[in-house]
Amino acid sequence: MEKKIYLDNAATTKTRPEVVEAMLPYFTEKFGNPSSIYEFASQNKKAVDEARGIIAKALGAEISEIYFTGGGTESDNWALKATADAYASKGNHIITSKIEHHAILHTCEYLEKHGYEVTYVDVNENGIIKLDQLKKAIRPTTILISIMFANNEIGTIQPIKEIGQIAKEHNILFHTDAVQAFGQLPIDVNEMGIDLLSASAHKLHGPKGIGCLYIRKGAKLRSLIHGGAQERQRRAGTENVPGIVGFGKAVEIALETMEERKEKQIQLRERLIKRVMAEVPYTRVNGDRMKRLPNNVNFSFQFIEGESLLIMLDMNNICASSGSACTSGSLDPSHVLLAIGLPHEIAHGSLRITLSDENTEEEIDYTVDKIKEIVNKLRQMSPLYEDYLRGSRQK
Amino acid sequence: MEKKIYLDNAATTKTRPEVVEAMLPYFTEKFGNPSSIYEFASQNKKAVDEARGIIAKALGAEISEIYFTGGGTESDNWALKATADAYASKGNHIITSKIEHHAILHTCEYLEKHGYEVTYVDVNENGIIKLDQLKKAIRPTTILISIMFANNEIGTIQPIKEIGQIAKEHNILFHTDAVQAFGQLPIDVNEMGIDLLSASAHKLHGPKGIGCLYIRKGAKLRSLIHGGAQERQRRAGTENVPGIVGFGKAVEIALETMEERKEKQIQLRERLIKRVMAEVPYTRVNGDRMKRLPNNVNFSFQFIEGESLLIMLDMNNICASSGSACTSGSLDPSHVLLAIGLPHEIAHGSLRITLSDENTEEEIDYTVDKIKEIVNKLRQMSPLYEDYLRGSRQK
Amino acid sequence: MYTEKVMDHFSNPRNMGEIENASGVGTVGNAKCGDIMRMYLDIDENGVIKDCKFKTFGCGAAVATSSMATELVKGKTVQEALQVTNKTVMEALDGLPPVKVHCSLLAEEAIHAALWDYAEKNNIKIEGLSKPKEDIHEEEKEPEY
Amino acid sequence: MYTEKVMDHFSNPRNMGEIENASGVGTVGNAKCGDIMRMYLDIDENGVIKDCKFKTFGCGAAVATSSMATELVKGKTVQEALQVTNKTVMEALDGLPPVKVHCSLLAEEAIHAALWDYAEKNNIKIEGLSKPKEDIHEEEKEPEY
Ligand SMILES: Cc1ncc(COP(=O)(O)O)c(C=O)c1O
Ligand SMILES: Cc1ncc(COP(=O)(O)O)c(C=O)c1O
Repeated sequence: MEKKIYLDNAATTKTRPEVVEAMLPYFTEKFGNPSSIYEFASQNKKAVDEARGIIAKALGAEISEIYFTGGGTESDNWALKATADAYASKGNHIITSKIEHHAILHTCEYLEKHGYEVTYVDVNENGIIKLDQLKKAIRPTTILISIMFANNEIGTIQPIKEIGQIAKEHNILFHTDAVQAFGQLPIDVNEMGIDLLSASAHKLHGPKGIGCLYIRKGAKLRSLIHGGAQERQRRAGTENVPGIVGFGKAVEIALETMEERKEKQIQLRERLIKRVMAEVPYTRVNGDRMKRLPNNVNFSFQFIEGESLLIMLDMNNICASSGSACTSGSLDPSHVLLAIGLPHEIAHGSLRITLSDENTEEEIDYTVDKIKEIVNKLRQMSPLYEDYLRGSRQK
Repeated sequence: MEKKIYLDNAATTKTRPEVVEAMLPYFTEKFGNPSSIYEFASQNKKAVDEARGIIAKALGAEISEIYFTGGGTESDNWALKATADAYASKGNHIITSKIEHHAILHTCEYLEKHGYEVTYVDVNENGIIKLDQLKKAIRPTTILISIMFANNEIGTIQPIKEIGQIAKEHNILFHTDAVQAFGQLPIDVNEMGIDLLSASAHKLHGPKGIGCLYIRKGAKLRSLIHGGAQERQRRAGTENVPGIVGFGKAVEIALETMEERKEKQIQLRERLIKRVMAEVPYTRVNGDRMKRLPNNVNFSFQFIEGESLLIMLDMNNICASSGSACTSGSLDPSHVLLAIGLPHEIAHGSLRITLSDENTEEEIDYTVDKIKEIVNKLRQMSPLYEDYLRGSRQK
Repeated sequence: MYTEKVMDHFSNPRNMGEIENASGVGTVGNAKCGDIMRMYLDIDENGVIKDCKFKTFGCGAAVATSSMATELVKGKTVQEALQVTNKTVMEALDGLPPVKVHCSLLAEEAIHAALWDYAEKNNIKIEGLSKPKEDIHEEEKEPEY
Repeated sequence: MYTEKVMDHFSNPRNMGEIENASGVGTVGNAKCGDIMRMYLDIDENGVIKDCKFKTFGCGAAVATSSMATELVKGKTVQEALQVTNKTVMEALDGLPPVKVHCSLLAEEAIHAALWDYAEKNNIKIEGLSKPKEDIHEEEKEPEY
């Protein structure tokens, strides 16, 4: 295929043309600083608050509970560090899961170095958090539970409402990293008992470098970034007006098209899974088959290694990933795949495909053909496959 | 005048059309995540590194010493907090000045609450830091000196090279907040002995929400934002590729046009100062007359209050500021004007005008006419002026 | 940030100026906080405020509340003028931003101070009026960050 | 991320496959780290490597270094083959990204392991060759973050 087939929408998405359109005036015509006093700048303040309103509504939150940040990672850092700081007098224990994004895990490591204790709850073989283990982990000193809404690698959707309930019963703040879920799944912070929620625009066809943190009214979070009085004195720094406007527009479109995209993506996803499972032996699908993001597929192909597979797909104009984008330069197999119990060599042979509403059946069919071809080629090259065949022959 | 006269370029600047042009492809065509492995994304990695190279060159730094952030405020927070964290075993004392931006001052307050000690060095009546006081403030436990390159309110340029030398002699890290200076003044981190430097794109006709921190090789700064392995594992979060590309382009243009802009702005600045001082009595210029940014003027008009002046200028289509944009919603008089020794009522009557290369003589002349008119009107309204006149009459 | 009414009273302040030999003059606020208001009252022998003028050093809201306050007390009796509170002034201006509410308090105090001056000069006691704070040089607490 | 040469050897690997009844076979690496290389050598009575084939489970660099290594040792004597180091392999590929340098080491080790197997089978001692690490099941330290 001549055209690029982009199947890595969990890494980042194309900014929608309507979003870029909405942003453009705020670079050159309406470039003022929203904090300035003159009329020329007040239109920017208004634009920022409109975007805030859109996002608040999408989450069932109040407009004053949305705070803009420089991205999902900053939101995660803020939620964890500032809660830890603000509630240090209450306790020093945080509960999270083994399959969180590095933005959570490495922040937890940082906190562990600074006197906090962290429990990393297990997931089952389908990648769903073990609720009984989570409940048992609660201590009198627990100040925060942070469990992601949906996983970025295997797409599993966590029982957020149940966790919200547990947190509420124990009077513990509940944060969820909804970077992958926001825009794909309906979210209601009140119904689900969420106190803090991270989101990032570039995962839902908005621009990069802008995100937000929902902070429930009353949560006494400190600032992570100190300085000017922006974002109601909680997040300093001149507002990224075009980014914020673009985030708002992207959320607006995501909400409007959610149902339609979901149906289309599930249909493509199932077609992909069905064909691959039928045509490529020694393959498994990672993560719960039902409780998963509409756009996520994660395969493990035995006997082969993921990077080779990715490069060969790339040579055929197919963009995919073998884990989270951030770690694809690393040698470690994915911590998420290990957490669901895959042995190392199988974890190494994983492929993540994440769809957008622009993908077509034709693209999926072409991709399956190529996967088949390449997996076959790599297995011919693999000493593990050789050993396996020899072993079977000897049996 | 029908057209808007924008004289608040220290608050933020218009993104240059060439900059927006350079950014655009990275929203929709080349939207990939630079960390991804496929060819499609590697062009983004390249674009990021090109921008990094431009900025490194502009600072006389190495390309590997530039780290992108979400803005000047984040850079300032990072520089201070991460140095404090990394060098805590060496000491807990930081030296800064009384006229820093709130991004520095409020971060210092945060650090003071967490066991660090901060000395705030005075400036003289011209707004230049007292070097002898700075030297005397040094203790065996001093781990960082943070002095801004140029002040955002009164435009004064600090003796950076001398401070760099002092820091080096005492083996102390030296950070400078160059958010206002970068793009306006030549900077060489090696010649000036700078170890850490903050910059922000939107102050030099680049986009909002993107900045950088220069970190000298060998400085063992920790991360402020933890997560993925971006920015050589020091600043996590998906790279804001369009923002970074725009930052690079803006710096490129700023460097090319620096001399030309400087001449033009100094000429306009001097015309403005000359006319106002000649035509509006009871007026002073704040900040050193020579050691100041080419584009900055800061007046105090006795007997009147700044916000009224700003609103009336705004009604005449003139955008200006009476302190830093972040605090213009506050009741405090500017901490910078107090630091140079102005009494409160005079500090309240200040006006900051900051030029860009788009301003014209005509605009300046019109502005002076309006200032004259408005200051006169406000003085007629002022009980302080009434008292002053009565007092003079009685003499 | 301001309502149309505020902007109107700011750009075209009513009753700005001084009254020579005023029946009462009151000055409140302090330069440190950036607001000083002075009210002049001309009160006739029936205790009716025939004229009222102001001078103000301060922000847009300070000017507008002064202007509105003069309008509100003009033609009223002293007792009626005492009913003009900061709330009355704010409502008449269609509201003020939260950080500017103190301006309307200042306007109320300025009227009271001028009335107090009038009462002292005429050696009378006005029911419900207490001595205004002499806060023109008072140190105010810096607002907390 | 990879040079053209690496991409060439990755997409068209030379000498991929097995040699039946090889003179020596060596397997190095481990699945935990995601790289396993197996080298087959066919060595004649004069100690010349007449044929060399590989199988590799691993990343692009692992495949390319294996391929290049087979090219480099083919036709060489055992002693000459010992001179083929990871550096030789890397240079022949116009370089590798820093995180992938270990792949070239693996290629060197794989050749050594195959030569060791050849020496053991034939009961000879090869000057300068030491027993390769049996690290196929060895636990490796996780890289530090
Ligand atoms: C689950 C999850 N959390 C956090 C992040 C970080 O978001 P960002 O890259 O916008 O900082 C990502 C994406 O990289 C993610 O998938
Ligand atoms: C001197 C100085 N430092 C830091 C900042 C903060 O930069 P930003 O608004 O990009 O976060 C500013 C501008 O607001 C500034 O003028």
